Amino acid sequence: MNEMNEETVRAECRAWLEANWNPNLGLVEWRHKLAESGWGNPHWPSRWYGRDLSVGLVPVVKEEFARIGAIGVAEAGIRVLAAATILAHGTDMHKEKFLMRILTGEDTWCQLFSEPGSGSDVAGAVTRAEMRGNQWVVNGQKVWTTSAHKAHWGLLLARTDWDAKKHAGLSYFIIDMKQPGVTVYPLRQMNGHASFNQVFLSDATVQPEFLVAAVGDGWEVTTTTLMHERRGADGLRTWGKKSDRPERAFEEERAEIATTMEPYKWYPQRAGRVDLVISRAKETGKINEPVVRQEIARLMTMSKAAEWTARRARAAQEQGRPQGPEGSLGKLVSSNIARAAARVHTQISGADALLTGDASPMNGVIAEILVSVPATSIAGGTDEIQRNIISERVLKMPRERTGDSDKPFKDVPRNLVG
Amino acid sequence: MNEMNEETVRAECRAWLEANWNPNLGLVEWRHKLAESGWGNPHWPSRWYGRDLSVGLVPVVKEEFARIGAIGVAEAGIRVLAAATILAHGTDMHKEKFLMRILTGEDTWCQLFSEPGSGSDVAGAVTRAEMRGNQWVVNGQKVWTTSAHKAHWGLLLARTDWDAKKHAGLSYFIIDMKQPGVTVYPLRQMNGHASFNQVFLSDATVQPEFLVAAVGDGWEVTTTTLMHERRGADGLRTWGKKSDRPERAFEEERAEIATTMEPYKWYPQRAGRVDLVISRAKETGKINEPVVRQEIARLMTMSKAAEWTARRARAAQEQGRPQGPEGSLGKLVSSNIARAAARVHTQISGADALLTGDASPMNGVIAEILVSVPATSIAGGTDEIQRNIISERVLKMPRERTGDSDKPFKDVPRNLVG
Amino acid sequence: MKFSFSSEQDEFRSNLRRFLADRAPIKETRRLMELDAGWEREGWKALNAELGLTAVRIPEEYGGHGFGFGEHCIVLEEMGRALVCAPYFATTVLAAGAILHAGSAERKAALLPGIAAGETIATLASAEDSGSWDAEACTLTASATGHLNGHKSFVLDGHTADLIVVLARGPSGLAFYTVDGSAAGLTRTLLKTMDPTRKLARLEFSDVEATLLGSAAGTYERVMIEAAVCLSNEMVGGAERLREDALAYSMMRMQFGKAIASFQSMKHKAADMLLDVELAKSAAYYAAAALDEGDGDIAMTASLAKACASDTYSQTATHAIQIHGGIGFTWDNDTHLWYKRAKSSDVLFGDAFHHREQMMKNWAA
Amino acid sequence: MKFSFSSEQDEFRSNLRRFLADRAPIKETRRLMELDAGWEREGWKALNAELGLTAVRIPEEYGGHGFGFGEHCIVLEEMGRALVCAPYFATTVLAAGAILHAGSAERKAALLPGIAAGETIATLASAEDSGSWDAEACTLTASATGHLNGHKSFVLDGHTADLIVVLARGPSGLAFYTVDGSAAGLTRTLLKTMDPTRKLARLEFSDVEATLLGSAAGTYERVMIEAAVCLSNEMVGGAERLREDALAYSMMRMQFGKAIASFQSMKHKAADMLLDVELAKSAAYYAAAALDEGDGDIAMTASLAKACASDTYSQTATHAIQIHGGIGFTWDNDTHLWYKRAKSSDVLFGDAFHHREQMMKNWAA
Repeated sequence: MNEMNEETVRAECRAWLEANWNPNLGLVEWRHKLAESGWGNPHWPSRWYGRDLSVGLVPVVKEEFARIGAIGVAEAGIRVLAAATILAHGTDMHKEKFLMRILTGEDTWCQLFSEPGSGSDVAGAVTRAEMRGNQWVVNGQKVWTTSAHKAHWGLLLARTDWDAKKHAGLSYFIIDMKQPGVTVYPLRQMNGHASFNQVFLSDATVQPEFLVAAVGDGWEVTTTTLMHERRGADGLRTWGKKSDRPERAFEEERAEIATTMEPYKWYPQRAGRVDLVISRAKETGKINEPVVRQEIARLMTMSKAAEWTARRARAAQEQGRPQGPEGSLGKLVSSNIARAAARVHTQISGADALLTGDASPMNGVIAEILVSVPATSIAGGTDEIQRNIISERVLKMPRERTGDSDKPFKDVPRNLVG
Repeated sequence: MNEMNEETVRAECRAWLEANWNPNLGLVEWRHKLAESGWGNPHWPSRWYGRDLSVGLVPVVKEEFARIGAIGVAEAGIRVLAAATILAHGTDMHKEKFLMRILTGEDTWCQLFSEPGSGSDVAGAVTRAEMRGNQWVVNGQKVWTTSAHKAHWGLLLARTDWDAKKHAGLSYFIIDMKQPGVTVYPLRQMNGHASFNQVFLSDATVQPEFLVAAVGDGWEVTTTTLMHERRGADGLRTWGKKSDRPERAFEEERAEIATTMEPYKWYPQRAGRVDLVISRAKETGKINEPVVRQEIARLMTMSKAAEWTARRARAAQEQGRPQGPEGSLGKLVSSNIARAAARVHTQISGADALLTGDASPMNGVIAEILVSVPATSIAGGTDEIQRNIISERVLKMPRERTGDSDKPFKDVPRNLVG
Repeated sequence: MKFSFSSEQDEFRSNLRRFLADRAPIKETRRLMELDAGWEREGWKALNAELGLTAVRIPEEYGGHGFGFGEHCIVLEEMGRALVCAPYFATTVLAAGAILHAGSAERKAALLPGIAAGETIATLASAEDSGSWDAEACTLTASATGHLNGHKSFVLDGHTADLIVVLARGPSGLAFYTVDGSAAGLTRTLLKTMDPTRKLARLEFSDVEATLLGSAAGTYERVMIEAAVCLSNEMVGGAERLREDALAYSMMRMQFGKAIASFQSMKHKAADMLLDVELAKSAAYYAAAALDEGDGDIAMTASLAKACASDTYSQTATHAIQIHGGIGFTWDNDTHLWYKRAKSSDVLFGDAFHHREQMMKNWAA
Repeated sequence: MKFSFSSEQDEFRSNLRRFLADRAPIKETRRLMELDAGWEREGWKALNAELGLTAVRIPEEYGGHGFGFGEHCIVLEEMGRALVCAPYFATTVLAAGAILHAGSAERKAALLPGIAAGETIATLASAEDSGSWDAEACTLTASATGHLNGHKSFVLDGHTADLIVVLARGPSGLAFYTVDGSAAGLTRTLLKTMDPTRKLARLEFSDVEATLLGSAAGTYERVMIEAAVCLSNEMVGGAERLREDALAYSMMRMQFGKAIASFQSMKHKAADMLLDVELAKSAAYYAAAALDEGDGDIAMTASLAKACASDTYSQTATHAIQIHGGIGFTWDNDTHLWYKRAKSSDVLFGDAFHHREQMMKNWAA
C-alpha cells in the first residue's frame, strides 16, 4: 500500500511541478498557485490548500521540490505556528482570511504569550481582555516577541476571567498589530542585539469573531501553538539555505530570508559554536596543550553523544516505534553544551576572547559566544523547567505542589509589573 | 578584668596540678580526683564537678594541662553528648548517678536516635514507648548506633503519643543497654568495616525516673544533644593524640583511646585523604603531568579555601563577633572535598587504585578512600539537608512545605519497616 | 549508520533480561563474588548453554552464531546491568578478539569452537604492573623457542582461565602467544581488589612454554578498541540499572511525610542522571554500530564511548548511593556492588583522561 | 596569620560601601562605560578626594596613608562590588606597585605623591599581543638611550593614563621604564572588548623617550603577585554582589503562585553559591593578609586566590543570569555588567588554568 502511494505521489507531484514551476513568476504569485494545488502543504486537508496526504509521505514531495529546485510555501517564523493553530482551532472564516496569506508569505505574524511577570509560567498571564460594547478591549504588556514590529497579526493569550482558576480564565485571540492601541519597542539583550520586542497593549481592540475557540479555552489553544513551537525549533537551524539563482522568485525569496533571519543572526553563537572549537584550537596552537585537549575532548564527547541521542530518537520515531526518554533531553543538553563550549573557547582564545573589534578573533564571534550562551538555558523553557518536565512527564515523579492551581486567579500571589 | 581572671585561673590551676597530678595513679582514680576538683570541666557549674568558669577561659586551663602533661577527664565519644544533655535537662538524680562515671570514663554511652525509616528526618522516629504498669516499655529499631555493643547507657528518642503532631509526640529516655530487651547487631558498611550497630528494642524497659524532661519534650532535648554533636565533630578529628609515656595512667589512657577510636579508623579515608595527594603524586610521578596538576590544584584550592573559611569563622567567634554565613558551610564543603579527593587519588594511582592487598599502594588506603567517601555526604545530615539548612537558616529563604507537620503523626505517610 | 535496534534485537534483549533476572539474580552475584574464582564452572556452563552467549560473535564456521557487535554488546549491556559474575568479557571480547584478529584460520579452527561452546574459558594478558594497556608498555619477552619470561597483571579472570592469550615481545616484535592455564612455570595470583565482582590476577612467567598465535602489530590496538566499546556497553547497562533502582527507591522512600521523589532537588537530579545515562548509551550504541559498519573513525569513537561511560557510570553510582542515604552505604544494600564495578571499569583499559587524550589524536595535527 | 578584620577595618568597609552606593551607583557605571575613556577625570578626582582611596597603600613618606593590603583590598573588594568605573586598579595596584618595588627613593618621591593625591593616573604596560603576562613573553625593547620600540596590549586604562610604566628588554635585561602618556611616538588605541566597564588599550612605541625606573628582575613577578591578590579581592566583591542580588530577586519573583526562592532547586543553588563565594572570599582575604605578613608561600597563595576567584565569579555570574531568567539576559538588567567583568577578570593576569599550573610549582619537585 505505502509503496504504491509513494510512487503515485511522486509521479503526480513531479508532473505538477514540471508543468507549473516557473522561477520567473513573482514569489507571491507562484506560492498562490502552489497553495491552490495542495502541493505546498500536502498533509493539510484538501479543503484547505492540502491533499490529505499522510505525514510519512511529505518527504517524498520535498524530494521532488528539491529535485527540480522549486520554492515552497512560506515556512519560517511564527506564521507556521499561526497556521497550525488556526487549522486546529480556527473557524472557517479564520482559515479563509489567514491561511492563504500565510502560505504566500504576504502576512507575518507574532506570538503574544510571554509577559514580564510570567516567564517560565506562560499560564500566569495577566494581560486583560474585556468585552466592552461589541468588541474585546485588551490592556497589558507582552515581551520576547520576535518580529513584532513587522508583524501584521498577533497570536494573543489574555485573561478574560479573574474568578476562574489560573488555566481556566484565559482566552486566545488573533489581534491586528497595525492599530493605535499596539505599541512595539525593541528589547535590547546583553549581547547588544535587539531580536525581541516588548509590546504594550493600551485599549487595543479585537473584533469578537477573532476569538479562537471559546472564551476560557485559551490555554488549550496555547498548548497547540507551543507544541508546534517545540517541533519547529529544529527547522530554524537548517532553514535559510538560500539559492543563488538569478530569477525573480529566488531574488524575492532571498530578501524574505534576510528579513526573517535578521533576529536570529546570533543564534549560532548562542549554541556555543562547537563547530569552531577544533579549528580555533589549531589556529592558536592550543590543540597541543594536554589540559586544553582534555576540555575539548569533554566538550566533543557531550556534543557527539547529544547528536547521536537525537538521531537515536529520530530513528525510533521513523520506525514508528515509541520514542524513549532520549527524545525529551535535547533542550537540556544543549544548555550544557553551550556553556561548556563558551568556556572552552575562552580557554583557547585566552586574552583575545575579550576582543570584539576588527582585530579580534573571527571579528568578534568568540566574544559574542560568551555573551550569548546564557540565552540557551533560559529561552524556550529554562533548564529548571526542562528538568521539571523530564522528571514529571518522563520519569513520572510526583508533580510539584504549586501555589496557584486551586484558587481563583485573582487570589494568586504574583509579580507587580511597573 | 579578663586579664586578672586569666592570671588567677592559670595560677590556681597550675598550683592544683602541681600538687595533684600523678601519672602513677589509675586512670579512674586520677579522673575522680580531677572531677572533684572542678578542673576537669572548669566551665561546668561548681555544684557539678566544675568551677563556673566562662568558656573563654577554658583554653587557659587546657594550656596548663598541656604544660604539665596531665590527662584530662574522659572526653571522647557519645558520653560527651550525654553529659551535655544531662547537665541541661537532667534531674539531680541523673546528674548524681551519671556525671562522675562519665568523667572518669567508667561508663560508655550510645545514641539511639536514627531509625531505618527516618534517616535525615530524626523527628520521624517510630520507636514506641508505652507506660505499662509502673515502667516504660520500648519497642522498635534504631540504626547507625556507634559502639552500642559496648555501651552501658543509651540516649533514646521514642514516640509516646501518636495523636500529637510529629515533633510533639516524642519523649527522651536514658535506657540501660545491658538488659534482655536490648539486642545489638553490627551493621556492615560498603567499605567492609562495621562501625555502627543496629539496636533492636523488644519490650525493653525504662524506669520512670529515667525519663529526661517531660513526656512530649523529647524533640527539645534531642536538639540539645544534636547541637553538641555538631560542635563535637571537630574534636574527634584531633583527638587521639596519645602520649607514649610509660606510667600507669598513660597506659590505661592508650587502651581507652584504642577502644574508643576503633570504629573511626576509616574516618580519615572518608574525608578523602587530601593530605596524601601531593606525596602520592610525587611517588607515582603523576605530579609532572599537566592534566593531573590541574586536578590536584583544584582540589588543593578547595581544601585550603575551606580551611581558611573555618579559621575565619573561628576567628570571628573568638573575637566575640557574630559568625558570618561561613560558619555553616563546613559540612557541605567537606563532601565536595572528599569526592574530589577520591577522584584525584584514582587518577594518580591509576590501576593500582583498585588494589587492596599487601601489594597495594599504602596497604589498601587508596582503595579504602574510594569506598569510604560516600559516607561524608550522608552521615550527620546529607548534603541535601545541609543545603536546606543553609538556604533556610542562613539565607532566610522560605521553608519547604512538608507533608507531616500539620496533622497527628499517626496519619503521616511513612515508610514500612520490615 | 544504524541508530536504532531492530525488533529482533529488542526481543533478544528482553528475553535475555528476563533470563538473567531469573538465573543470575543479585543474590547469586553476592555468592559468587565471595569465591576466589569469582564464578563457578558448572553454573556458568549451564547458564551459557541455554542462550549460547559465548557463541554470539564467533563466526559460524568456528561454531558460533556469527552475529555482530550489535548483538554482542546487547549481551554485555545486560550482563553489566545484572552484574553477572562470569568469565564472559575475558573470554568473548578479549581472548576471542585476539584470536579472531591475529590467528591463522587453522588456529581459529582449533581455539574458537571451544569458546563458542562455552567449554574454554579464556583471557588476554597484556597489561603489567605499570597498569598501562598500551602495547609499548609490554616488557614480557618471548624467546625464539616460544618461551615466555616476565609478568602480567590486571588480567581479567587470569587465575581461572583455561587458555591465556599473552602479549609478548618476541623475536619479530610484539606478538600474541597462547598459554595453557596450567602450564609449568606459570604462577597465577588473585589480586585483592576493591571490586569483588570482577576478578583480576597477576601472572608470573618463568620459561613458560607458549604457542605463537600471530603478530600483535595493529591487531592488539584493534582488540583494545573492541574492548573499549564492549566495556562501554557493559558499563551503560550498569549505569542504567543504578539509575532505575535509585529512582524507584526515591518513589517509595518517605521523609518528612512525603516521598523523596517529590523533592525538587531529587527530581532535578533524576533528570540529570537520565540525561547522563542516555548520552552514554547513545555513545556506546553508536560505537558498537560503528564497529559493525567498519567506520574509519572507530578509534576516536571507541575512546569517546569509554570516556563517556566512565564518567557517567561513576557519577551515577555516586548519586545512587546518595539517593539511598545511609542505607546506600551499607553492605546489605546492593548499590555499592555497581559503584565498585563502576570504579574498576573506569580503570580497565585506561581511564577517562587516557581516552580523552586518545580521542584528540583524531583531530589534532 | 590574621583571619578576621579589625573593627576599624569593618567600619572602613561599611563607610566605603555606603559612600560608593551613593556616589557611584550602577547608573553612573552605565554612563561612564559608554565613554571611550571609561571614566571622567573631574568626577573621579572628586570621588577619590573624599576618602583618599588612591593614598591607601602609599607609604606616608610619599604622601599616602601607609596602610597595608588588608585595607587596600577592602577598597578593591568594594569597588568590585559596586562596579566602579575608575582607573584605580591600574594606578594603585599596577603602577604604584611597580614604582614601589623597582623605583629608587628619589623616583618614588617624584612619582608616588601625585598618585596618592589622585592627580596622576598611571598604569603598567607589560602584556603584548600574545596575551601573556609572563615576563619572558616581553619583546618590547629599550635602547641604551632609553628609547622604546615595540608594542603593548591589554593595558588597563592605557589610553587615558598620564604615566605609563612599561616593561621592556633593556641593555641589562628586563626593566621598568616610565613614559608620559602624551609622549611623541606613542600611539594609543582603545581596544574594543566585551567588558565595557574595564577599558584596555593597545600601545605602539616608535622611538618613544622613556626614563628608566629600575630593574624588573624579581620585582615584576612581585607586582604580578600583588595584582593577582588585589584582583581576587575585587572579584569576590563582584561575586558577592551578584549572589546577593540574585538571592533578593528570587525572594520577590513569583512564578506558579510562589516566590521562586521557595523552589528547592533554587534554594540548593543559593546554598552552593554561598559556599563558592565564601570560599573565594576566604582565599582572597588570606592572600591579602599573607602579603602583609610576608608569607613565604605567597606566590602559591596568590595563584590559588586568583584561580578560586575566577571560577567562582564566572560561575556565580552564570547562575545569577539564570536565576533572573529572561530579564537577566536583557541589557537593561544589571547582571550582565558583572558577568562581563567576571569574564575579563578571569583573563587578566592569566586565567584559572594558568594560575593552577603556577600553584603547583609550590609543591612539585
